[in-house]
Amino acid sequence: MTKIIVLNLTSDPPLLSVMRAAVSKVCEIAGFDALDTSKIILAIDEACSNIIRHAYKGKGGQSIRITCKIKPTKLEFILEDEGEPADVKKIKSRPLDEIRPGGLGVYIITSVMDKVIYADGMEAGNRLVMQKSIPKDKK
Amino acid sequence: MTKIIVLNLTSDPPLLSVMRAAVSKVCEIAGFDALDTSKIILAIDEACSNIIRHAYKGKGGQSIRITCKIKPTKLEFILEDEGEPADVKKIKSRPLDEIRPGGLGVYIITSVMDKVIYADGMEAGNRLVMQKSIPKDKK
Amino acid sequence: MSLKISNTVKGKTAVLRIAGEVDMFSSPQARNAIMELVKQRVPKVIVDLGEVSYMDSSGVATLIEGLQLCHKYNGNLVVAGLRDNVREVFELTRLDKIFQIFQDVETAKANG
Amino acid sequence: MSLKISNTVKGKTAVLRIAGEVDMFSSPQARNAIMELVKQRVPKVIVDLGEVSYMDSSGVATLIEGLQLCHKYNGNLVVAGLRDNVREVFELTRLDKIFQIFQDVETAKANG
Ligand SMILES: Nc1ncnc2c1ncn2[C@@H]1O[C@H](COP(=O)(O)OP(=O)(O)O)[C@@H](O)[C@H]1O
Ligand SMILES: Nc1ncnc2c1ncn2[C@@H]1O[C@H](COP(=O)(O)OP(=O)(O)O)[C@@H](O)[C@H]1O
Repeated sequence: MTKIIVLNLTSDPPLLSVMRAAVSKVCEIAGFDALDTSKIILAIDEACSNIIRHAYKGKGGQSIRITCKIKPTKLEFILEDEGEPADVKKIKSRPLDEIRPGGLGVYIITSVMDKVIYADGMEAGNRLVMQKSIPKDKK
Repeated sequence: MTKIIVLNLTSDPPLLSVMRAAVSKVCEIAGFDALDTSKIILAIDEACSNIIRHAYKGKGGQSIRITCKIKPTKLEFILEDEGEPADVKKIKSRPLDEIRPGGLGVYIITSVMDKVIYADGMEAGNRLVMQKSIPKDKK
Repeated sequence: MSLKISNTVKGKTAVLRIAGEVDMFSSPQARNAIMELVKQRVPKVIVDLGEVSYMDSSGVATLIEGLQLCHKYNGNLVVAGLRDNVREVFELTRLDKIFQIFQDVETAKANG
Repeated sequence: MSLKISNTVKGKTAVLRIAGEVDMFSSPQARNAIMELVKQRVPKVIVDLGEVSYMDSSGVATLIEGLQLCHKYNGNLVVAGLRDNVREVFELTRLDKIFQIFQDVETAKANG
């Protein structure tokens, strides 16, 4: 049976710590070990930071909705915002060997998660679906 | 400015740990110390357990919505479920000197929180509002 | 999350070690472990809560039940190693007056 | 939550201790502290991450910026005491090849 947890935050950076604490427990319940859990937390944090920075251009008080679905074989996160729809073609990481501050968030997200889908052609807002398979040897 | 965090769980006991982790960070952001934070977590946990046990009679997969409002002077929690509306007169703790297992949840909730209001006469579902003042000497 | 539970019975004393968060989900697990010792009529049950990071009223209810069953056969159930937040639950519900609470398992063994 | 930051400058070496979760909210605080040392052209900056329980790409970006500014005046910035999850961020982004990473501050002082 799928367990669903929805977290609705406003686009205020201090609240990201609430998201991380909740996602940490979600990963533990799903059966991920400490290292995978820390990587998943990082990926969701990068995605939320990008929503605040790019979709909302730093404006606070706007909605970020994080849906966590714990399924038997995978963990799925759906991030929804009401910011300006992104040009999905432009969401990409810098080449890793071009060392400069910034430009690592999307790389982290795609490295950590098994599947990353930015919804294209949204009329309003954005929707990002991320999936990660749950290791079979989970206790 | 009020910061709002909404957490929507299903009525499955393993998910209470996600709620506790999130509420812990909410309390920290509001400025409560470790002891007050642990008491507030306990109170919200007892209220959620009561929803699962009494409003949903142990049935899983039902909605529990926890709204946390961090205001400048107080922290407010609103718990909403879609279970059978309670007879609010019957929501009360046992006398503390009558030692027996159970019957302590409501006592804990009312001891910890400054204000506890169970909405009466709901057509459907239940709504519980709890408030706790934020200590003035917060850092 | 599930609790980690283990116990050692030596002479008249059993030490029951519980680790994890004791809540509505996990307390039945703690209850089973206590019931097993009570069935054997162990004279003194020391519940080591040193690794319990959280306990709610369902955990406390489990301990009250164990205590009352122990008393029926003139046994006793005591708790040891409580962290501050767990001790707070006992104080809040005035159960610090019902339970013997010890600093750690060694002190619990030496006393009562 | 805010970071706890302190530093000790001794001779050519500064040790910058950061404690807390370094994320989008708090990394500007870390950046200010690093910029202060860079402005003084401290030859060797050791960033002690032993008490950093979390770091995201904004924290890493701050360190890259510090490293590049240090290099401009022939100084260096190294990191020490990384916990597993923080080290993972460096590995994931291949920055373990750019930064000198030391077990602890003492080793960082002795080397490089
Ligand atoms: N949620 C988003 N909405 C709009 N654009 C985005 C979003 N996420 C990423 N982008 C785009 O992708 C680029 C790369 O993002 P990222 O790798 O996180 O680095 P950074 O945010 O530091 O630039 C960003 O500069 C931005 O143009
Ligand atoms: N959310 C709720 N919905 C309906 N009834 C409730 C609710 N919370 C508490 N009650 C009632 O109040 C009583 C006391 O609750 P509590 O102190 O938590 O003890 P317990 O749940 O162990 O009986 C319950 O037995 C129940 O009848």
